[in-house]
Amino acid sequence: MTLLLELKNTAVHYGKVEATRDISIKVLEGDIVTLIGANGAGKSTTLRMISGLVRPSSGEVLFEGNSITHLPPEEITGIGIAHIPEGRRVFPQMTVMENLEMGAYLRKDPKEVARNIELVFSHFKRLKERVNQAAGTMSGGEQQMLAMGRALMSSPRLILMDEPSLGLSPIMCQEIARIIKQIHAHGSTIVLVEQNARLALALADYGYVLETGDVALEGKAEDLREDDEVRKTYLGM
Amino acid sequence: MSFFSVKGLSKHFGGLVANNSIDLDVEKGEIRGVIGPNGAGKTTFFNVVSGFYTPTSGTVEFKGKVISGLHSSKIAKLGAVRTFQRAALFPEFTVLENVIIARHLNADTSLLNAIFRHNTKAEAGNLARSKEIIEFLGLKDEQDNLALNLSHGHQRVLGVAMALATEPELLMLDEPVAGMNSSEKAVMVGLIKKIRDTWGITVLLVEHDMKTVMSLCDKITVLDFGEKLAEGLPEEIINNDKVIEAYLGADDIVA
Amino acid sequence: MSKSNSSSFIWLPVVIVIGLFCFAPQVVSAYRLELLTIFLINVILAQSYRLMTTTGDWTLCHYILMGVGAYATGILAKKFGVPFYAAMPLAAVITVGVSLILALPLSRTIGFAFFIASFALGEFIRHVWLKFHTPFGGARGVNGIPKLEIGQQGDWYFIDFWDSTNFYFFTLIFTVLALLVLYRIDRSRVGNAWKSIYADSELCESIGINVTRYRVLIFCVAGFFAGIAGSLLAYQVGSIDPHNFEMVEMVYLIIWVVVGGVKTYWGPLIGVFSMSLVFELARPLQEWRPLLFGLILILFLVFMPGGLETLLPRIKSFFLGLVGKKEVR
Amino acid sequence: MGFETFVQTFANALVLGSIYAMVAVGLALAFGVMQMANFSHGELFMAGAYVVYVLYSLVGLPFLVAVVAAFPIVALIGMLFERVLFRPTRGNVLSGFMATAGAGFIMQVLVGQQWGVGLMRSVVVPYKGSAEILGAAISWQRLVIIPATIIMVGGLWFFLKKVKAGKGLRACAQDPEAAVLQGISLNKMTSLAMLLSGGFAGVSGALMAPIIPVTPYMGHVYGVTAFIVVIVGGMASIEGAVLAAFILGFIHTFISTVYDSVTATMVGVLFMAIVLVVKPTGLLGNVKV
Repeated sequence: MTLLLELKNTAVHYGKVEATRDISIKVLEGDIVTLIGANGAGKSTTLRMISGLVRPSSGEVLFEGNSITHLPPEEITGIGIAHIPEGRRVFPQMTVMENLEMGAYLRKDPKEVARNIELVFSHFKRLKERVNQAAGTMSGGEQQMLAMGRALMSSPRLILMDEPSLGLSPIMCQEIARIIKQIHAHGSTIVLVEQNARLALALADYGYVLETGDVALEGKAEDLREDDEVRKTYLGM
Repeated sequence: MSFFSVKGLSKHFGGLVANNSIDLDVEKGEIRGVIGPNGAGKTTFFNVVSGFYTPTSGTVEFKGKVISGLHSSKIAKLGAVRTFQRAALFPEFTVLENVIIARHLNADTSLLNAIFRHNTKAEAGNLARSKEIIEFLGLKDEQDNLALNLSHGHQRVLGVAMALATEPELLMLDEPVAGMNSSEKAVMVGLIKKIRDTWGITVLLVEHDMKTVMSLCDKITVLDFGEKLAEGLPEEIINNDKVIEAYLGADDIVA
Repeated sequence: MSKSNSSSFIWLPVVIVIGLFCFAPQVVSAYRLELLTIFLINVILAQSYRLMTTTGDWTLCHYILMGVGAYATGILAKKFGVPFYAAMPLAAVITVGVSLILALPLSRTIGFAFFIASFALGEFIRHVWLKFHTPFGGARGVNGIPKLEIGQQGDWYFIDFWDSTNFYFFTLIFTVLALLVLYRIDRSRVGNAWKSIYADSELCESIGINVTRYRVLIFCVAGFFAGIAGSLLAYQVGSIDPHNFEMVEMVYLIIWVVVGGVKTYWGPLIGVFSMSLVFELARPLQEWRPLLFGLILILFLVFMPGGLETLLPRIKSFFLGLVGKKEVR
Repeated sequence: MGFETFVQTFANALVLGSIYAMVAVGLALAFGVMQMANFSHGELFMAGAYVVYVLYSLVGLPFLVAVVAAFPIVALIGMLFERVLFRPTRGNVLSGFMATAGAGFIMQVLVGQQWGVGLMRSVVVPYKGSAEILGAAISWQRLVIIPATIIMVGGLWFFLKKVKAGKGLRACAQDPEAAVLQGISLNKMTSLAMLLSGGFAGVSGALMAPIIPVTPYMGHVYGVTAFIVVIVGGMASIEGAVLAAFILGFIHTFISTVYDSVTATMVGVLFMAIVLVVKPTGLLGNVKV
């Protein structure tokens, strides 16, 4: 499999505060790669750096071998990386349909967009029932689905998901996990950031454990699942 | 009557029920942990009991006095003080100055004093006490550094130091070990125990990190979907089926 | 804040500057001396405005508060014959009262809404002056405010403040006193509480600082000094009208503090001094002058957002180098 | 107040409310998208009036052409504001606000030096005569403002709800970071917002040029009123701005007619203070700023 995304020794500073220190990550095309770790370990920061929302203070981000380290976020979206931010961040006063249209903002071909909307509705039946509802009035799970659908509208090569299970009921978590698998089966590569390590490792092919801005551990997801330290620290056993 | 008591506490945001009739009693000198999975309503709960939100219904009582609905500055004055999950501090003051500022409630804050400074004896007392707190929490070496230059761990300890500077009887900690590495966590756990053991201060903490809660708390309350799910000693909680399900319920998610 | 060394370093230039101001009447013309008096009044205004900004509440009605002090003085002195030693404190108290009334709705807002609302409420007061001919004199304002005097002609202690040198020294004393008091407040626990509110108002609440109370308080304290400045202005110019307190003047006040900076106590002093100098030097530009000031304001906001005071550390280490001392921190 | 006077005043209030709405929506739009607060919004209004003065009174083009031309010309000034003042100070609302105060000074001086400071440059009324409605005579020049506002504000509404770029603007206003993640360029959107903001101020100034004295300082009152309008309406809310514009238009007109204009301004400010005390976020606002 080809290497889709690579982070080389990236560090991010917010002012003087070090958010991540030295993170190197490889994502193979077609994989689900997960970043797990506690609050403040630097998971979200790493995603934000990939999508250009924050700039690394050192290191490099390569997408298909090309450096995207200094591209502005809107161009990074344009080359096929979609980021589903933490807390979903749908546009609350826009309808479901408008939110999806925003996801396809950079696309010029209306036919393609229409086809894509149908694809999204096939993944998320619930969204279809609510096309004209304001996104802010929907439940947390529905907003998560909308955020995922919106990301799919740009037909991305790589999807970055930040804590999709945050604040969702176990049933809704299962639903979201099922959809992630479905999207993956459709051929998308996914980087999944999760605090729910159990869920993340169940879904992923490969995992990185972050701790206070460093990669503390990495390995195949099934190996991490069996790792004693990981079990104790992140699975609470 | 309990030292600190929450009765039927509910908090709604529009249609969203973040907390639903939660009861909780904390005895004097206890270290109580409040835990729950993501989105269980811990933060809302914390913000309501510390006076940052007004509850939709229910009351919070501290030393027999209803404190819900009061300004949090007033609650601090009554002796219940909170810390923050983020590193909350005054970045451009030194560590010592931060703690001295936090001795607001124990100082003469009149304007006349501000202009003429005739009450220097009390300020000398505040300085001595601030230094004592700083030393007690192991920040002595950082005393003269600007707060913004501290490590994350030290910044969080400074937050606790500032809370202690108000001379509280109840210390409410919002995720005291969030974002810390394991050695920083160990230090914080030790400090919280020491605060209770030395000064007899009651501690109520909301925390995400299971290991910390288990090793630190006398008693644990578990929230899930805004409601109280369970309450008991750490060993009871860890073996409680409902708790396991709430935390790990997504076990066979990907079946 | 480092102690001994730097503070002794600070006080030496302060004494020199005060000495220079005492010496000024010997060398400058009467016209220049009046400009210098206005400058001193502006110093009080700018420094009290800087106090206001320590909580982050940049009001747009500070100039109006000065006007309140001026109107109160003018009316008390002219219509009621109140002597200056009663009129000045009364004017300051009235300004504090007005500040308090304004602070009540304003403390409900933060940030930008605060800024605009303060402006609108200031305009309200200005319209009150315009509308009510008794006692404010409408658009023509209050004219012929009696100059202040100490004693009467013939008394051995008689001082006539029609003499511009005498009034200059009178203003100088008030300016030095006001600066001293504002300096003490800035360094005090209360001053630090205000700065803390700017840094993190939630944290302040949690450690027992009542944020609303302190925001109202700072409004009143800053208003007090604006009132004093207005009082001095009324005596200096002898007549005031609503056009003296238009928005333009507030923009100039903002230019002073933006150019100087507000983070340190010295920023506004540098700002008001340098901009007053530029203002005088730019007199030949006539109507083009506002353009110059607009440009200065923009350039500072874009290229030197901290103001001239950000150069202070560099100047300080230069002078420390001259006297052979090493910087402490 | 007799019936005729009432009708007359009512119509005048509608006209004034329309102008306020047209001026204020631009301010609310710019603030909503990237918290750009333009202190010199009134000077953009003034610029619009001067476009009419130059193109219609001096050059002799038709009035309508001059009004239409005011849109792109003042929009360009708005874009210049964004590029030179707001973008370098992004993230600090007050800095941008104060910088535009400086820009206002500059515009006043430039216009004053070019076309005179003290003179009141009256523009000859192009639409003479008046319409008789329910016995009251209302000049065409004023009346024409109402359909103009309906077209302009309606056009803005259509743009924001139906056009992709307009939806992009709304997305930026609701969540700039999420908008960027969809590939929407924040710089383009802030530019667009200030373009529209300037254009609307320009057209309103242009329409008012034959009605009020044209001077370099004419914008001040309208700029201030626009700010009061957006505070009452809720800083970033366009619907709120329109609503508040008409409320203040009625307050100002009726009180001016019955008492005087100074009282009217005072009551307007007092109304704003009451709204702030009762609902600090404004009538239709939900963001605390």
